[in-house]
Amino acid sequence: MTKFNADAWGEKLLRKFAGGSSRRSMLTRMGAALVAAPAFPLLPVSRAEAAKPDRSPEAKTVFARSAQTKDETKCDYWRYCAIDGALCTCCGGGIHSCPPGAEPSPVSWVGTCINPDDGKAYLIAYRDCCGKPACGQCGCDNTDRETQLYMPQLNNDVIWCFGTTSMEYHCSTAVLVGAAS
Amino acid sequence: MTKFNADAWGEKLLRKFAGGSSRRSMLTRMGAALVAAPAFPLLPVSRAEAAKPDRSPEAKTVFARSAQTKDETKCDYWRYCAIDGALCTCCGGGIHSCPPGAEPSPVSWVGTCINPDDGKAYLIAYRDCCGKPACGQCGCDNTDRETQLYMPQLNNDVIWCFGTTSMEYHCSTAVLVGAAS
Amino acid sequence: MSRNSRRIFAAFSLGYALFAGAVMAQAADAPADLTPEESDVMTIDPPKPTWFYVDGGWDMPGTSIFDGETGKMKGMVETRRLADMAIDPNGQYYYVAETIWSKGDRGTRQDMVTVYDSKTLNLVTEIPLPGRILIGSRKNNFIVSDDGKTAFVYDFSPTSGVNIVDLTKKKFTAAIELPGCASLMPNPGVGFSALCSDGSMATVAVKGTKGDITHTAPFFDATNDPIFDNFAYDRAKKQATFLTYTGQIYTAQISASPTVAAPFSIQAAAGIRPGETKPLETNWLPGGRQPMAVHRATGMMFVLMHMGEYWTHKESGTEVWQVDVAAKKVVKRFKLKDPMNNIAVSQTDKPLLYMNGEKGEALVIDVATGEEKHKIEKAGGSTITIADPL
Amino acid sequence: MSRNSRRIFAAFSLGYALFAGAVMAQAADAPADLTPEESDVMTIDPPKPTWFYVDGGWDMPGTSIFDGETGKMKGMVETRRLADMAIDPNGQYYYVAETIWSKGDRGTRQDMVTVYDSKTLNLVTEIPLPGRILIGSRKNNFIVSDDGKTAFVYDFSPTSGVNIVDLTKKKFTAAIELPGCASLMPNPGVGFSALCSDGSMATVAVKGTKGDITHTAPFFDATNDPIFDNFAYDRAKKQATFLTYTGQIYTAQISASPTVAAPFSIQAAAGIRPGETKPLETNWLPGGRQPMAVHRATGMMFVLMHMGEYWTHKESGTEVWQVDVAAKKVVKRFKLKDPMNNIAVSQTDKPLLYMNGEKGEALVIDVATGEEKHKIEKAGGSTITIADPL
Repeated sequence: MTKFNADAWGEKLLRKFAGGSSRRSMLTRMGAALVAAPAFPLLPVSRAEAAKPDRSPEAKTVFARSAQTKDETKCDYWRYCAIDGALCTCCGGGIHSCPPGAEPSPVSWVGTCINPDDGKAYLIAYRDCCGKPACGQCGCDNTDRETQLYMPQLNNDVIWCFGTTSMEYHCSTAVLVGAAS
Repeated sequence: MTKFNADAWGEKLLRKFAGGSSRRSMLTRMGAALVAAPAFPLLPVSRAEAAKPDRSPEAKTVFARSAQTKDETKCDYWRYCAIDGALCTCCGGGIHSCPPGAEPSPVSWVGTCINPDDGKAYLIAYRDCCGKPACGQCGCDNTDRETQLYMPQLNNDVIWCFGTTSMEYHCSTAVLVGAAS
Repeated sequence: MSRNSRRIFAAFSLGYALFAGAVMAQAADAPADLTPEESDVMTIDPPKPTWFYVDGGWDMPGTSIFDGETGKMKGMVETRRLADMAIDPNGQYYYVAETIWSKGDRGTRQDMVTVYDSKTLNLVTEIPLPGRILIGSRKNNFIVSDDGKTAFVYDFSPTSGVNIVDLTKKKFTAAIELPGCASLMPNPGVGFSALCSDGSMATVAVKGTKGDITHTAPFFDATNDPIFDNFAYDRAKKQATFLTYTGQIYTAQISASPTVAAPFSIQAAAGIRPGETKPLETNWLPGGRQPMAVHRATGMMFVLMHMGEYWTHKESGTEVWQVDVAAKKVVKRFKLKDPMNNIAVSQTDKPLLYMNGEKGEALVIDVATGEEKHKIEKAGGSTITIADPL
Repeated sequence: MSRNSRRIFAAFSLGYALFAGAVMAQAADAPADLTPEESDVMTIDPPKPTWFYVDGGWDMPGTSIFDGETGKMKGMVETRRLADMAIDPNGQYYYVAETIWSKGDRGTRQDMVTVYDSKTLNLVTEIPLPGRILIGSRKNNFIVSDDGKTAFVYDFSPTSGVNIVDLTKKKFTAAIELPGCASLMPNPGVGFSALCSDGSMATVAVKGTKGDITHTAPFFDATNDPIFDNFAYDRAKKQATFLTYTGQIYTAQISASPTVAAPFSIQAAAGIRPGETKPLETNWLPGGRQPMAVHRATGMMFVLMHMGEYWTHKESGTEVWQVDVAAKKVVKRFKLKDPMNNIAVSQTDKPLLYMNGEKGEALVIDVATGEEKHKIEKAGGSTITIADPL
C-alpha cells in the first residue's frame, strides 16, 4: 500500500496554485484568500440575509450582545464568536499572526461575527497555528453558528492544520477576511 | 554513530541471567529478586539499626503513624510509604500485579515501610508497570526515606521501566520483598 | 554511608549481575514464613455489557475501562490524542484508529488501526491507513460493521472520504470519496450511511473498492438547526436516532434506501414550548459533546439538557431527560449535581447511565432509581463508549 | 441549503483550486476600505534577563516563555514529557534533550538534543544521543558549559553515565561512566562535577572521550539528609549552593579540586532551632521540586519553606525565605497565598521571583517590595528556567 501523505498533497496543490513559489511566501501572499475559501457555502445564506440584515439587539446572539472590541486576549472579543482553542494573542502571536515557530494553516473554519462598533457582520477565518504543542493560554470555545462535522468549514473541533509541516495544534487566530453582508 | 538501545541491552542482560528463557517467564521467576536488588545500599543502614529497631510511635514518620493495612487502593496503605505515581490496585492491577497489557519493570526503587499490625519494617520494591499510558487513578506521592537522583534506587521520580518493551509509565506496584530488620 | 558502600554502589551501576546475590543475603534476614512476592500481569474478561469506556481526551492518552456495577477500573486501552476506539462486536478485540508521527509531532505521519486483544490488552497488529480525520470527541468517525468484519474510518484531508478496513484479513481495502458528508453509521449488507451538509442522509453501497452513493431528500437544516453528529445507532432495529440543536428528534430506518420519520420536539414532549433558533429565547436545550444515548430494548432516549439561548449546543447539561421515543414523551427528568458533557447508557436490563463532564469525573446513575451508584475521579473527560457484545 | 449548494460543497472537497474564485466574489461584497488581513508569523528577541521559562511537565508538552516584567507569553519551546531544556548562554539557541519513540510509546527509541533557533523558534537540527535518563522536574540532568560549547546529558539505563555533546559541531562526542553520582554542574576548563551517593562531590576531568573522576571527601549524608538535586550553580563565582532536607546550606567552590565550606542551618539563620531528621519534630523545613534559587549579584538565596516533620521534602512551600548566604542570615520571609513547588529568581538588578505550584499557576513577585506583579494561569507546573545571557 502506498502511503498517502496529506501534507505533501496539500503542499503540492498549494505550490501549483502559487506558480511554484515556496509555500511560506505563497502563503503570505495568498493566505487570506485561501483560508477564507471554505466559507463559500455560507454565501447563499449570507446573500439571502443581505437584503435586509437584522443587526438589532433582538437578532443578536448572547455572544454578540456582550462582545467587546478593545481586548484581543479575551474570549469575548468580537471576532471570536465561533473560535475554539487557545487565543494566539495570548501565546506570543497576534490576531492574525502565529507565535514564533508556529505555522498558519492555509485553510480554516470560519465564523460570521458582528462588530459592535458598526453593527455590521464580518467573515472571520479562524486559522490554526500549527507545529507546536498546545499553547494552553486563554482557552475559549464560542459557538455562534458553529455546526457539525458534515459541514466542516463551520465546525470548530476539527484540527485545521492542512498543508503545514506538522499537524500539531498550537493556537487559533481570527483573521478578518471581509464583510459578510 | 551506532544507536545504543537500552531496552535491548537490558533484555540481553536479563536473558543471559535467566539462561536464555523468555524475558517474561524469566521475569515471573526472578522478578522479586531482581527488583529488590537496587536496595542493597540500604543494607548497612538496615543492619546497623537491626540490633535494636525502634518502632515506637516516637520513631515513626507521619506516614507510619497513620498507615493502615486494610485498603490497598488508598495512599495511606502501609506499603506505600515511598510510592510515587498511580496505584496499580486502582488501575485493574493488584498490589504486585500489573494491569492487563502492562509489563512490570525488573528493576525498581525501594522503600522500607513499617507494617502497623506487627510493628516490623519491610523492604518494598515499587515496581513500575510499563508500556501503557499513565493510568490516572489514585495518584500518590509518599516520601519516607526518599532521596535524590544520585541515589536512584531510593528516588521515586525516576521512570523505572528498564528492560521492558516500552518505557511508558502506567502505574506502580508495591511488592513485599523481605523483612528490613 | 562509608566509602566502602560507595564502591558497592559503583558495582551496582555496572549491571544486574550482582543484584541477586545481594538480595539473597537480604532475604536471609527475613522471617522464615515471609515469601517474597512475585510480579505478574493480570488479564481481563472480554467486554461485558456493564462495562463502559472513557476516553481521556486531550489530556490523558488512554481510554479507561470501568465496570459500571462496581465502579472499578478494569484496564486501559491506549488511545493517544485524537484517536478513536471501537469495540469488536464479537468481543475479541479493541480497535484504535490513530495517527502517530515518527517524532512526536514531527517526522513521518503514520495512520493506522491498531488492534488489541481484549483479554490481554496486548497489541496484536497495526493496519496501515492512507489517512483519517484529526478531531476529538467523535463516536462516528471510526465505526465497525454490525458483524464485526469491516471498519469504516472517516478521512478529511480536507477532501472528505472513508477508508475501509477488512478486519478479518486485517488490511485496508478501499478509499471512497464522500463529498459533503460525514458522521458514519453502519448499513448492514449495504455499506454505511452518513449525514450531509445539504440536510440529507447519504448511503454508500460498497462494492469491492467502489462506493455507490445515493441521498435521501434533505430532511434537516445543517446550517441553522444541525443534527448532533454524535447520534445513536441501534444494531438490532437498524435504526438511527438523531437530535438537533433545537431539540428535534428524528428516527431513521437504515437500509439501502433509508427512511426518516417526521421529527418531534423534546421540549414539546415534556409539555413546554419547543426550542427555537431565535436569540433571546431562553429555553431548555440539548447540549454537550455527546449529548444523547438510546437504550435499545426499551426505546428510551437520554438527553443532556441545559437552560440557555440558541447556539449554546456545546454547553454541558444540568439535567438528563428520559424520552420514550415511540410515545414521544419525556417520562423522567434527572437533575445533575455537576453539569455533564457526555452521556451513554448500558444496554442491560437494568440500564445504567454513564456521564462525565469538563472535570473528567465519571458518574454512574441507576436509571430505575435515579441513584448515583459511583462517582469516579479523573476517569477522563471525553467520549464514553459502552460494551455491547453480540 | 439547496441541492445546488451541496454540489458546490462537493466541488470544494475536490481541492483548493476553486476556493480563490469564490473568495474573490466574496471580497467584492466588502466595503472598499476593508482589506482582508494576511496571516504571518512572529519572531522574538533572543533570551532576555527578565524572561522565565515554565516547563508544562507531565501534562503540557511545551515550555512557555514569559516576560517577567509584563507577564506576557512570548512563545513556546517544544518539550515533550520528560524532556529537559537548556538555554545557550550566547543566546542563539534553545536546546532540548528529549526521548521520542517512533510510534508514540512503542517502536524505536530515539534520544537526541534538539536545537531551536532562539529568534524564530524553528528547529535547526537534531543531535542523536546514545541515551538519557527519563525523569521529570530536574534542572541538572542536561546542562551546558559556561562558554556554551559543550552539553552534558545525564544517562541512567540503569548504569549511570554522562553523554557529552559538542554544541559547536552539533554532535555527540563521548559517553562517560559516572558510577554512583548524578546531578551535574559545569566545571569550567575541567569538565563537570556531580553529587554522589557516598556524600562526596565527583569531578570529571574530560579529556577527549575519557573522563578522569576524582572525589571530594564525603561532606553530606545522602541517605539521611540528602542535598536537593535541584541545586544552584553560579557561573560568575564558579560556586554551587546546596541545600539539604533539614535545611543545611553548603557552598562549594568549583574547580579541578572543589572545596566545600562548612554548612549552616537556614532555621538557625532565622533565629529558630535547626531542622532535624527525627519524627515528631515539627519545624520549618525546605521543600518542593525546585526548592531554591540564588541571586548571583547579591548572594541572596530564596528557599521554599513549609511547616512539617522530616521526610516532607516534596511538600510545597507556604513561605519563601530570603537568605543572605555570606552573612548566614534570613533577611526576609515572604508569605505565599498558595503553596509553591518551584522557585527561580531573575539575575537582574531588581530581582523578580518566579514560582509555580501544583495548579500550574505561575507567580511573579518583586523581591524588593514583596508585591505580586503577575499571576499567570495554566503557565505550567514543572521546572522554571531563567534566561541568563552572557
